[in-house]
Amino acid sequence: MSIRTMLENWEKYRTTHPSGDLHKDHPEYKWAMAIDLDTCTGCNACVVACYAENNVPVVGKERFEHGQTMHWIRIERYWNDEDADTPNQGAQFLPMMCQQCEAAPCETVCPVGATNHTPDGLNSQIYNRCIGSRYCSANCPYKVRYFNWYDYPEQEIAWPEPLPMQLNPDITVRTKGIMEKCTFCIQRLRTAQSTARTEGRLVKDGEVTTACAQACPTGAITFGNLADPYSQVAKMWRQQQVELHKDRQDKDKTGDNGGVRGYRVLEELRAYPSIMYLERVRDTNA
Amino acid sequence: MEEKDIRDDIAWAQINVDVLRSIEKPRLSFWLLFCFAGCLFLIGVACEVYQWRKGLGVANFDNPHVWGLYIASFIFWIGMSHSGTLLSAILHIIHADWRKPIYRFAEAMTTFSLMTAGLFVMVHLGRLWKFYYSLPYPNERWTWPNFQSPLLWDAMAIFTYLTSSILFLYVGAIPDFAICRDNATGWRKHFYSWLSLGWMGTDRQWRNFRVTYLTIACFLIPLAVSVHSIVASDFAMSQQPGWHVTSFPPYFVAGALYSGCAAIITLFIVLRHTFRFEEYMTLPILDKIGRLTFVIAMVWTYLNFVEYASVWYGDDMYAKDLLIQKATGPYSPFWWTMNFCGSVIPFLLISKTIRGNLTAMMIISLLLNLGMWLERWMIVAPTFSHGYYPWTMDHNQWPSFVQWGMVLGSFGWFGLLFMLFCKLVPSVSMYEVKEMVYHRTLAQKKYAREA
Amino acid sequence: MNDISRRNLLRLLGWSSASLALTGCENSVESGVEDVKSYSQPQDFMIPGVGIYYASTCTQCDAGCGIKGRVREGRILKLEGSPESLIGKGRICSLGQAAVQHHYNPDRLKEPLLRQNGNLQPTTWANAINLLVERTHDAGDKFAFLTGPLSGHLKVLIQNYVESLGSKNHFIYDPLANKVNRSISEQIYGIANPLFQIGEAKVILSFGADFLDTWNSPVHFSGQYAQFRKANDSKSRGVLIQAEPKMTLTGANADRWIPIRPGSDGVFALGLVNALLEDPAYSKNVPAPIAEAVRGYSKARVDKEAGAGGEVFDRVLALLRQRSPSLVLSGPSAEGHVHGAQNAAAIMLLNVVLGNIGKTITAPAKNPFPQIAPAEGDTAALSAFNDGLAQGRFQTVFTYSVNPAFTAPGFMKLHENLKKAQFRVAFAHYRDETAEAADLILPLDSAMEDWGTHLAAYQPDGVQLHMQQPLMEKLYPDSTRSLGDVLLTLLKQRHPDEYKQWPDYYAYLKSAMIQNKPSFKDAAEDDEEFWYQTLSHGVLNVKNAQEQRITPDLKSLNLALPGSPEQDQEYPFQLVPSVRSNLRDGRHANLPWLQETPDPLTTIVWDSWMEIHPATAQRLGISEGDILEISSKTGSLKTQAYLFPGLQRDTVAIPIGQGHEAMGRYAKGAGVNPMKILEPVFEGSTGEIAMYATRVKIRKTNERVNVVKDEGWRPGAINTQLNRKIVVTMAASKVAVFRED
Amino acid sequence: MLLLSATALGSSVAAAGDKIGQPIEFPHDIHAGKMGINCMFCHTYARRSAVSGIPPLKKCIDCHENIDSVKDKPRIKKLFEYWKTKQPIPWKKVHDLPDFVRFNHERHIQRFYFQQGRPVEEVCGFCHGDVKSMTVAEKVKPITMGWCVSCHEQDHHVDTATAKTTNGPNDCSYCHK
Repeated sequence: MSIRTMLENWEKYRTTHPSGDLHKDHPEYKWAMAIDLDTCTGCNACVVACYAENNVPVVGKERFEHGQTMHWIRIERYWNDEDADTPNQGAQFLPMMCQQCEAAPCETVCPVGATNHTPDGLNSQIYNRCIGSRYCSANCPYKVRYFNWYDYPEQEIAWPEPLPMQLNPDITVRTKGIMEKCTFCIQRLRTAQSTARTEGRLVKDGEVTTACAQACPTGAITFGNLADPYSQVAKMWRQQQVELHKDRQDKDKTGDNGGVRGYRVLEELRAYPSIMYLERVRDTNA
Repeated sequence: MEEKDIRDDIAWAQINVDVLRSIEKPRLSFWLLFCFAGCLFLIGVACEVYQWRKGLGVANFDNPHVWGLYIASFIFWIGMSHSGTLLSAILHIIHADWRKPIYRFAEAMTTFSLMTAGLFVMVHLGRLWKFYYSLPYPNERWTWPNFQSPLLWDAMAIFTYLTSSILFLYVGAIPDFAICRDNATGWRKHFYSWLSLGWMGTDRQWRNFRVTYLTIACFLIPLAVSVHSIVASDFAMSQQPGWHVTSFPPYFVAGALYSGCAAIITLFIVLRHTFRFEEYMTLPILDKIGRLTFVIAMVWTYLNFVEYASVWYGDDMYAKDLLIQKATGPYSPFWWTMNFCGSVIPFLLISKTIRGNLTAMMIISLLLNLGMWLERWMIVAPTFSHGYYPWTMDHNQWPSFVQWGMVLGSFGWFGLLFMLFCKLVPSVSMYEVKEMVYHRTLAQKKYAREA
Repeated sequence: MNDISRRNLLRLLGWSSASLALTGCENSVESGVEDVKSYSQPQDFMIPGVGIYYASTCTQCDAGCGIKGRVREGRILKLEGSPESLIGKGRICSLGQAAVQHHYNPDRLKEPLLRQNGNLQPTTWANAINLLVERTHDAGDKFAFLTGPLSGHLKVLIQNYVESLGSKNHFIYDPLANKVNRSISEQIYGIANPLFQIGEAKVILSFGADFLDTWNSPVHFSGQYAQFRKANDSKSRGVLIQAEPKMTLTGANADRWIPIRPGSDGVFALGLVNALLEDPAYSKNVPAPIAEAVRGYSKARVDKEAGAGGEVFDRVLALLRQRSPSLVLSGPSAEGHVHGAQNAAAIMLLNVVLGNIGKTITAPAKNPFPQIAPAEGDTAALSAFNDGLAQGRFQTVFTYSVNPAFTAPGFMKLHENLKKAQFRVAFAHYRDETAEAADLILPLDSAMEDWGTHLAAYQPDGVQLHMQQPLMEKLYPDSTRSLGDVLLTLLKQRHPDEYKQWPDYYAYLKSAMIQNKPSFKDAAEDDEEFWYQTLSHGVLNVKNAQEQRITPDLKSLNLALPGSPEQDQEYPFQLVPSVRSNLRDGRHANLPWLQETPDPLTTIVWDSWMEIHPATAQRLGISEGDILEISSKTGSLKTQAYLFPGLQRDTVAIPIGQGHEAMGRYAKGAGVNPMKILEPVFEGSTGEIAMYATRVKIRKTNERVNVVKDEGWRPGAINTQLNRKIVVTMAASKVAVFRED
Repeated sequence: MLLLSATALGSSVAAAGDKIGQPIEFPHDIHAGKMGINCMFCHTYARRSAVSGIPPLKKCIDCHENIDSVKDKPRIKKLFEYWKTKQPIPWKKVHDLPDFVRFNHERHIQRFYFQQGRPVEEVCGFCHGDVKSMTVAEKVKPITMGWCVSCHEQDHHVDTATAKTTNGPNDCSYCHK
């Protein structure tokens, strides 16, 4: 109730740019991903896995037509301009979900602080605090936040009996007027963290992963703790010379990135996303 | 010798009679307008009920179009609110006498358009019933709103502005309430004597009154400017192409004054007719407002151009893409109409004959406000249709009848409040008009003597 | 652990809270409102609030990946891939994920239905069983059983049952069968299902084999594909070349996608063979007559007939020469023609010429259990079944795990022919088209409630037997039954003394497995322990499964390819009934998740569409969303147009799997079914339905709709990145190679 | 609007301390009080899972099979009826948090009981009240968010190597799902 708490809480909402010292920003955990676009085949396994894990409602044809779908992760398919004739090199697929930005544009603008930064570097969404001003979505460069335009649980199409029995008890079913988005399967993270804490240790690499990463048939998605230098994901980030706190990676400054494929989508907007993509590869001899 | 704002041979008693009549029996057109506004308001209410029960989907929002006409109209109404108080205060300080017959209803306009704007914030929310989360009240959870969010600044700025402009309006009206009290009977007598706070017109009261009024006026001017700057920061503070523009605050303020003046002209003509105020809301005054409007229109045009130019010559490809989209994409008709109404139409105001022609001025003022409303819409919507992210770009979205219904409803709501006000409060400030008459007659006696 | 205690173990608790979970974000602290139940007699490891994983097998397609189901409070919540399965290797596809929605589907059959005076009425199982017995006891050869591909002990039971009735009419039907491929493999390699070492190959040339999405064992291949793409010190990044008339998901991931003219795959392949044979290094691999036979296939001819010669041809040739081992795959779009067998032969010949046999094409281990070995289906079986019906040879007809009334081509008139049988029984989960046409519908347990054993037709790395076990209590304990139980009951009627020792299917399976115990790797001594082990692992590895070798046999190789067909003026377009991974042959069209998940290439949901090349569309004045009437010689249908560049110019594609007239709220009325307008064309040597041999014409109607899709609405035929750095592509030659650490 | 908010605020406070009709009026006072049985002897899941669950029927039976003195008591008779039919007892939840709250019994017990070795009465009783004095459990603490926060905002000195914070997590996402 004190002014002290007010200031503290307020401070908590404030998103500061990553300092470059991960252990100062996130002493224990910094959850991050690496997605290899060369092995992502666009098969949609991750999308359905997400529906299954996170109680994401199905909205049906009419709602989908109005762009009111709820999929937290979507597979995007792009063409090149010259593909209009013949797409010689196939299509370009990209799984896009919340990028869990370190300096997230959505966090600063929420009037009630329903979305804010967690100590483990997630961009959390507190459903029951959300009042639905949708400012976060308006300010999201990736447009990966999904709003409950209707009371989807009550819609006949979403969960007619006995489908509700499949709902995951670890995560709320969102009602109308609430913003939601990919949480990196926070319910899994919290469970793992609690177990680790009970055993007086930190979560081991590979001990917990997200639904999409677990399903991916080609293993294109790697999930882990960036604060743990020995984790797979940390290795990949190092290998790909992508640094969390930079809005322009050193390797890109020369113009030629020396065949290192790591990059982040719309990096120049200085949101410092936690998902690194690895460039799609095509063999020009073929 | 220049034309006088109002005839100076009107007897003070006559003024009371004319003005007080407006409170008792206006023309039939008043009641017609009143019912019309009522119907519009009911439409709005119906839409809100429907939306409340079904969810915001019925308004045809989607991802990425999470904002729509609600926010656009919100800015529009905030803009409206600027005319009254700001003008009244500024003109009061620079002793522009011609303000006196018109400032009362202008201030009323301010207050009510602020209330209307407030409504839009409410209907925009996904969970209206939880809106109190955004208020900074101490609670057992030790949770607070996010003081970083421009939306929160909005809420506070608007609330402050609303209260102080109500205060300004009320204080300014006290002497007139007294007049009403003295002339009224029955419940009205109680009503006005309650409002007039036992005003006796003693010297001391007048002295205090002047001081108070002047103070509030001085306090209001920076406040009014800040309010719309803050509303502008809703967009300027965000990161989206087309919004992330430094020149937004002044741009918004100018736009606000602009639409405000246009609105004054409209209401000026309406009141002049419905309440038979030909004697007080005279053509010379209209002429002055016309000139003022033209000046502000030019300021707005300049700032508008500055915005385009800075985007065009800047190296932000996203913003540039968006600008091209506005000019050529599905929004282009509205965008061009907006620029036409906002920057071309006002040139008509150069001609004195047009400024003196009521019908012409009526039409022009409505067109200007149409332009201003479109401007707000063109700021909000296109950014969603053509933002940063190519995959979610959606050029195929159109607000549903619910959104349009609420926009209509807001005009109804505003109309209702405003006309109710005119019915209860003298919409021309009697005591100040008397001052005008008084001073001028003195002056003329002086002339006569010297001659 | 016996059946009873297992049921206890799955004793449900918190059902009510499941439905209450829908109250979402609005409620507050309560007291004395909700119920909370407890297990009456739990195992120690059953802890409320903690998910437990049970191993089982995915039955969504015939790949047979091992899965682990997360069970909480007695409810199956989610499926994950089982790392112990050599097929899935811990991964799982969208189909597998959605399996839980079959289990919880609101439209599942909840009681046996019997047709009485025209319409289906609820009846009892007892009554149903009696009916089955009396209608079959002297059926003999007048009895026919149509099933999908089978393996494991259910297959044994079904075969024994059909046998016990003295009938030979067990038809195994698979609408998406790759029978042509199997028979030619049999002929050339001597093995129907050789193993394709995709991970080892340096270059893959695939003729319409959509191995990443719908072909054979997609999840397994996807895993291999990841290795294939990875460059390391030992091997460079694999290059994928896909030649096909309509871009599949695999084609969309190719380094070079070649839109060849439908059916010209063989020509293209022989062109390459011919070019390669000029080099003695390759010509030694083939006998002279073959070299003679392919002499005619010059680059020019390939260009003329396949529409893909010239520079493209040279590139492919060069790659095949430079990078070895390579792998050439033959897929449905090559085989679905009258001369499909010749196409397949030509393509496989290419493998022999390139010397891929033994390197990227190897033999699977020998399956020691011929009885429970997988029985794969084909479409010839459907024709045979249909003919039997048409001639009125079948009086009593059973169907299981197939929906012929939906998947059979229109020209077969199967729906009418079914009526000729007096007694039609459908073992089903839903009231699908076939069930609607039946006299008796028997509701089966869902895959999450049933027992079973599975052997995969495509089994990499040795022989592995997958167990299927219930992941939760039956939702409708009294009304659904396991097919195994039903068959046992029926068999007991025929041969009581043979089968009386097994009270139910569970007991039958258990004893059968324990019998085979010796042939499994590190099986426990004690039977019960072995059984427990079996269930907890879900897979059993066969002890020293016998290795096999491939010795290619090029004798009696038929390479007689027809010349390019002359332009058909009346029906100018070739129809490709493309397969969508998430709907397959339509058996999953009633799963909301799969309907809502956008098709990867078009991103369209909840509907059908016709893909047409932008240039062709422009020529015909067709734009996206126009309702088109597509008609072949045998029929016509209407659907929306979608402009799709991944097509050979005179080809149009309509995905199969939609267009259900029954099968519940999610499937019914969504889209159209192109199978209904297929022409009666059959593959020459195997008699398979030639799926890709139908020609159609297109008429633009004046109706128009918004195409419901996930990609944004922007002017322009195709969806690009507007030069924004979203998906970035790098040339393989540039990529830096990192050593695995 | 204010009225709206008032009602909304009001609804978030649940009635405290009222007795709830349970299928069997379970005497905590006898078990925990007279007999002094450790809470976690029956509530065995609380230390291993986020949800404490309800003791399995088997737990009751294992003891009461051998306690002949009370076999004829009506409550025990009822208990054995449930056991015979293998039906779970439909208890009513007494402390039922909203669906969007993630409260972790395990963490609290592990920390305060096992790591800090505080008496079980204190650890469990802090939220569940003095159960010894009740028959069926009653909700005596508000267990509203404010009440949780009153602890989580305070500094608790903890002298174990593992615990990194001096108070519980204050981040929204730890308790809200």
